Amino acid sequence: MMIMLVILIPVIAGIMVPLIPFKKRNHMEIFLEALVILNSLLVWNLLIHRPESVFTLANFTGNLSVSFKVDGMSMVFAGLVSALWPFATLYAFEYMTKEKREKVFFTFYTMTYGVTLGISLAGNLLTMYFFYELLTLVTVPLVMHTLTREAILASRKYLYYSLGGAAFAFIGLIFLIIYGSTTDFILGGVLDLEKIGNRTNVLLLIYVIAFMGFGVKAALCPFNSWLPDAGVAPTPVTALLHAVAVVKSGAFAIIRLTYFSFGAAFLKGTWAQNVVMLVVMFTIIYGCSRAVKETHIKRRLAYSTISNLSYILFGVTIMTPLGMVGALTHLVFHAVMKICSFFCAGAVMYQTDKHYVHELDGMGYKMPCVFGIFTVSALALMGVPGLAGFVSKWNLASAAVESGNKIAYGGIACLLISALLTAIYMLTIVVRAFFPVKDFDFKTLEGEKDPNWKMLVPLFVFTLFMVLFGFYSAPIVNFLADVAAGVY
Amino acid sequence: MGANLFSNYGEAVAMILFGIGFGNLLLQNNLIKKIIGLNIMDTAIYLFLAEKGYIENRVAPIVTNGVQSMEAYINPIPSGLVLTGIVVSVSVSALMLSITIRLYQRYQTLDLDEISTRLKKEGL
Amino acid sequence: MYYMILSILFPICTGVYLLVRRDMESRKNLLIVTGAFFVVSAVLVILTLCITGNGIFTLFSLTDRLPILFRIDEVSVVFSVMTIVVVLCAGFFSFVYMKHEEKEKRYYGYYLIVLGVLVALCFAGNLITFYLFFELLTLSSMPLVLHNGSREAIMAGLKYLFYSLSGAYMSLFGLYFLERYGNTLTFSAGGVISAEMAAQHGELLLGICFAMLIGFGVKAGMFPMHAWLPTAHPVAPAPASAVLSAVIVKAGVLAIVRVVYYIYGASFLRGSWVQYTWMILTLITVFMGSMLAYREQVLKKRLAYSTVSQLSYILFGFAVMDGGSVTGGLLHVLCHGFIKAALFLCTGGIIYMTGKTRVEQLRGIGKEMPLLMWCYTIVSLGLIGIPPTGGFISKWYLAQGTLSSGIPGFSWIGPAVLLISALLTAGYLLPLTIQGFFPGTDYDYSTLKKKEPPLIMTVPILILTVLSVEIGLFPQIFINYLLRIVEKII
Amino acid sequence: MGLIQNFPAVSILLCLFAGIISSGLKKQAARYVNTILISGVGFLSLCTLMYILETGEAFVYVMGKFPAPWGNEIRAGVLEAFMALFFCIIMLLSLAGGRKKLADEVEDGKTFLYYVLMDLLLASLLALVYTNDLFTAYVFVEINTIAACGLIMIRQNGRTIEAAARYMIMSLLGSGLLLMGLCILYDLTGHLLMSNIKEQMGWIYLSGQYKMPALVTIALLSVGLAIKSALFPFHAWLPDAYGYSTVSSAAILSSLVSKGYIFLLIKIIYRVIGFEVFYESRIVDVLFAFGLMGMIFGSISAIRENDVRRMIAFSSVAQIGYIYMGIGMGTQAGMEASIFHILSHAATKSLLFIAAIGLTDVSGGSRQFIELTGSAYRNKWAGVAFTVGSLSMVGVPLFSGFISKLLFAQAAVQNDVKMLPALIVLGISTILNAIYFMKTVIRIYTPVEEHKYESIAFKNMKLYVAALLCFIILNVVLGVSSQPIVDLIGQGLAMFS
Repeated sequence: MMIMLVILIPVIAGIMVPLIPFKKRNHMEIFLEALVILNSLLVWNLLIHRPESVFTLANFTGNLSVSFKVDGMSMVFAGLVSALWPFATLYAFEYMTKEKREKVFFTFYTMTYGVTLGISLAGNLLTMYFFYELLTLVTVPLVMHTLTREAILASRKYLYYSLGGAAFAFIGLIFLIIYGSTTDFILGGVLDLEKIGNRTNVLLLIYVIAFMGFGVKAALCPFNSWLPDAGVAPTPVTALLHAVAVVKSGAFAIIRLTYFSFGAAFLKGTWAQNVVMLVVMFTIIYGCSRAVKETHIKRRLAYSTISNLSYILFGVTIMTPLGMVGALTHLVFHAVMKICSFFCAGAVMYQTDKHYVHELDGMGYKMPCVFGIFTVSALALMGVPGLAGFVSKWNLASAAVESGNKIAYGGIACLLISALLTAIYMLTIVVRAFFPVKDFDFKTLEGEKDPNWKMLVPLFVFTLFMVLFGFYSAPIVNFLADVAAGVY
Repeated sequence: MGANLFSNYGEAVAMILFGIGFGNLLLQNNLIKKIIGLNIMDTAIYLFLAEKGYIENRVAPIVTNGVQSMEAYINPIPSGLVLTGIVVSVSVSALMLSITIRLYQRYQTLDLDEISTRLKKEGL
Repeated sequence: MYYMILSILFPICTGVYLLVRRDMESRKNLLIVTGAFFVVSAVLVILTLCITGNGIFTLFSLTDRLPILFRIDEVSVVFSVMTIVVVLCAGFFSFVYMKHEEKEKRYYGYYLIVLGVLVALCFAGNLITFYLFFELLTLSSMPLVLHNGSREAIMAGLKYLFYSLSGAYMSLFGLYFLERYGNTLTFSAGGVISAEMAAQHGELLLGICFAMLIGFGVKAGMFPMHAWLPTAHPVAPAPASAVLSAVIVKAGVLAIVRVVYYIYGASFLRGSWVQYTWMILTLITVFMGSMLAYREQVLKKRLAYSTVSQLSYILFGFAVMDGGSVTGGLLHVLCHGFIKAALFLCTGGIIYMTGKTRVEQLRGIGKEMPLLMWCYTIVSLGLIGIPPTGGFISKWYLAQGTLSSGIPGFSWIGPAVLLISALLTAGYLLPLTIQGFFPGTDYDYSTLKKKEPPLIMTVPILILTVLSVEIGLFPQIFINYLLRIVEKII
Repeated sequence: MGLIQNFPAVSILLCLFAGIISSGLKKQAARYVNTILISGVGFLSLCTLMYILETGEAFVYVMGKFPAPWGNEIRAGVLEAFMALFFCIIMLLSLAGGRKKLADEVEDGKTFLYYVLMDLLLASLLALVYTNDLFTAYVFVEINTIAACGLIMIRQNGRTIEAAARYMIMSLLGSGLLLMGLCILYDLTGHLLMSNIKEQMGWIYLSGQYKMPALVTIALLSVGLAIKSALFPFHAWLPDAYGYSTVSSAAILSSLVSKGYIFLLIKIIYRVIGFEVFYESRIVDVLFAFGLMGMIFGSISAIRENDVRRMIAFSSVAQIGYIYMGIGMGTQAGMEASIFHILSHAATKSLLFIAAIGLTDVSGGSRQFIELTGSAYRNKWAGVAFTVGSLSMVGVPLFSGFISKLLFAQAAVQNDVKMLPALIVLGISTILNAIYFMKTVIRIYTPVEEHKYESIAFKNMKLYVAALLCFIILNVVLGVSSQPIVDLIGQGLAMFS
């Protein structure tokens, strides 16, 4: 019952935003922030006192039910989302002062929270699919929020891609309904080998199709072009949704599909595994190289997101418990790093309407906090030891080594190449900001300064986390290992 | 097969007629010709039915000079069907003709494609 | 124990402090503060070396398998002493030199950080710690390269950055595998690879080793990835490039020493294809470096190329894996450190006083600044390897070790190449001396006037020169110390 | 022979009489009669349904005194009764939704005719659903066609008449083939009653002779009905007919008329030819293939379309493709899926048509997308309804479309051969649906700066909104609690044989 509550509170709150006539803007802020924080607390409470039982809401058709369950994966994802959302909302309040039609924005922004929680707490494949579709629908208005022509085109593209992906994921869903003993999530898979008989190859094919289908949201290579375009949305959206909630839910869905529905044992060592792994590796490189070419800050970060998501998927495709640990670690850490760097970019855009890398010369002296934090996140993304990124990469790589899979070795090489590319596209920004060319005159940057606390607080918190995870990641990594081992 | 075909030439003819009518209805541009094709098609079917219903040297199922035995008469049902069918086809043709008249009044032509091109021009 | 951490953290913290604090009102205070920092950190390092035994000191663990730990052994001592001396000399030298550069505070800040990181590298007790500081070294020394902020300086800085990072990542690739197949990443003389691991994954491990050699070789300017050196050195301020080519590149050497002798162990690699390829690479580098230096006219570039070739002397010594050659390599680490620093500082002095950078502009320079040029000549002789300088001793050990190693082919090709490149060295270093002192008859002496650089510049140069000669005069102390290392690791 | 057993026959006769009576009435009166009639018939079919569910078996009602095999019969099973009920509901709602539009599109003198036609249409539909006699079926097919044609051209403009002409021609071709098929069938078996024919067919099939004629018959019947229900290659008439007739006609045509034919086909498959025989013939594969093509090409032409009504019309081509794909699957599950899709598509498509008309009205009557921009703000209810319809079409959970997609896919998986093509095409066509429907939704929710059209107030469209709401509810009910309905369908199919 609690589960329904945490999903419904944000949805209802979102719907109420346009209905309540707020006297002043900050009334709305307080209202929303309070609700969001409350909800996050509820979520954490829920995760800590975890109900063992499956909570079934309704029977869809036949044996398909809408049901919720809190297992390890849900704890990871729900915990992550609910931890990040209050900060993001705080940031959004400040950022959105310059945008129009705030109420619409916050309506959907808050509803998305609930839907994302729905995905993470879903107890079976159908429920997850349901919220997955819903997520697409509630985020489209956010993408097209600015209502410029390209925003509309971007939102269309986003919609087509996501729905199309879902359509193919749907095929996988069907097969699991038919050939699985149940659609609930059980670590190790639910496939029923008697039913399958000699159709193994068909099922593998279906796995690949479904992987690609969910991979659309996780910006897998052939289907990634929606993500950079969706960068036209306001930065809080880009940061939270297109760096964390939406894309991560794609990765989350793939983890569910791989480890909890098809089962790693069924897939490991098959051609299907090789295919998806190769696709993922290609995406890793592709994303980075595009990011290097890109000069628009947010688009660059978006491409970086693409490649980093494929780190996660790479961990998934290793299909060993360690691989899952690596995937989960990166899922969590990348969320923090990327949201941080996006918020920095957003802060720059908000304070100074600079959108391109080459406009950033010497900004480091004017906005030291923002760019300092940006540097930290850049180093973290590169995977400098002592920051979060290193740990997750380490886990991924050691999982790959441990799996003894030759392709996975190649994957490690991809990780490192992309780390180098990451250095290129992130540090060029940093160098520009902090080491402008000799004859650069700071007159042009008069009056640029750091944003106010609403923006800085989230940034500092995230930085803190990055460093913390970097130096002392043992507890969280152990927790994730337990999750992968199916303790919860 | 050939002998078969020869022995039931009636059906064969009906089929050929049906084909002709069908072709006309499908391919003709002129509406009137289409309707004629329609009628040919229907008639062919009635011929087919009648052929089916007819039995050698028997008479129509109308009680004349008190012969009651069933062997005297041909199968009455196809005739009934034919009658019904005729009624239907009459009404249908009537409707088609009325539509044709309407169109002709509007566009002074019987060619459907030309009409639709004109409609495109009208931009209706 | 805690001295170790202190001597690492103190320079770093002070450097950060310099970076973040507002501009100092007067340059004098800055210099005083910085000088103080230099001295204190030097003292700290010396203290650490004296009182800390070679115990392992674990700071904390990144993850349960990745402890950050420090220990001091003989290698650390050698490298850290060399580091501290050179860095200090160059540091004081730059007090004057940096007058005509802007943003001194930033310079000293990063300079101190680099010092701290270098010390940490010397003290690192396992590969992961080493890697951590290796990356930090790259990141913190980049600002020194691009210091003067001109377009090509920034480009050179980025080039340096990306070369080093790619090297670092290649070695990280190996690190991942070693973490699994080697039992531990902690350095221990003679290697940590267990026999059955070597038996099972021999080929894989060799491949990994090669990857790591290339990767760390980037910093040490080994052949395929040496291109950053000649770009980075000339644009950096002279003291910075002194530190670069005397110390920072040695970090690569140290890394290779650690990997080869303290992770894999000589016995594992000896006679493998990795060793042969490695030797070939180093020899190519030796020859190519000195050749390029010979054909280069810009003085600092010439020295940079010379660094490339000299470093590969050292690496070759290690590649041969013979007692003598390794001793020679280690000794050459010291010699080359002092000599190359001295050379760069001399160049710095010349540039500072005259602003001339190309060799052919420097006719008669010896008349203008004789002291400087004398130092230059002496250390050049050292680099060429003429007795009684240190260079002679180290090269002698190198050659003799190689000959005695009995590796087919290399045992005589190696010395030959070394000899040739020694000649080339003479060829590219001495012309400056000759032209400097004997400008020729057509040179009019009217124009020249005494412009000996100020004392604070010449003193460091003198110190370095003396050290380099001193190694040659009393080699025995050094040799004995180094032999202690060698018999552990061979 | 309980009282209730009379209801099917009674309801058909009622419709006919109502038609005759209201041809003499004013338009108000005709409308009342029609409304009462539809609801009454709906009630009757509900009673029938209840009765059958209670007794648990279908009953046969002999028209007149002749017993089988000579006489004419009506047969009512679960599925028939349910269909009748459903058709009534849809018809009622569509009429309610389109009433306002009807008033200003059809001149007053003719309005009562509209209702007369509607009565006849209902009569023929019921007959198609209930009858147990093939020739009766044929007759009512023709009546159905005539009535539908009238519904198309009641709105007087060139387009509609031309559309009507095309519609007539196509459906006459269809019914010609159908009739021919019937005759050959009669020739083969010597019966006209479905049940008798079926046992004859069974013997013929077992005896193994007359393979060729049987095949031809099946082909003729299927193709004939396929043409009439606008399966892919024969859909040329459809966009005009649905696109330009008055809205409630469009809704009813797309959701009832064509579905009536499909239902007849299913009935023939089960009760005349026999499922196994039908499955043995390769006709199923043909239907399957054309169904798939229809799914793709219908959607593609819908994407190309620049006129919202025509777009929806083309989308029904695609949807009919779905249904035929289900039939062509040749499995029980596929058949159930098709029948469920008949329901869900009926609910959704009429909803879309009516919502679309609401949107175009607040866009100056223009149906071009460019004009529709932001219309959802001018007519909120229509906007919401259209969105719901689109989501259901795209197959988003909660709505009926999702369930039919689910059933189709599940059916497909059980057929190893047709599994992959079916699933892949299903996925692709989902994407295509998403493309054109979501494009429209985004457009209607894109606000415009200058307000050239004024928005419509709620009080001017109470009935309209009520209809929309009912449709939405229907949709969601189908989507959420579909299980009982699916069971019902299964039961009905079981009763067929």
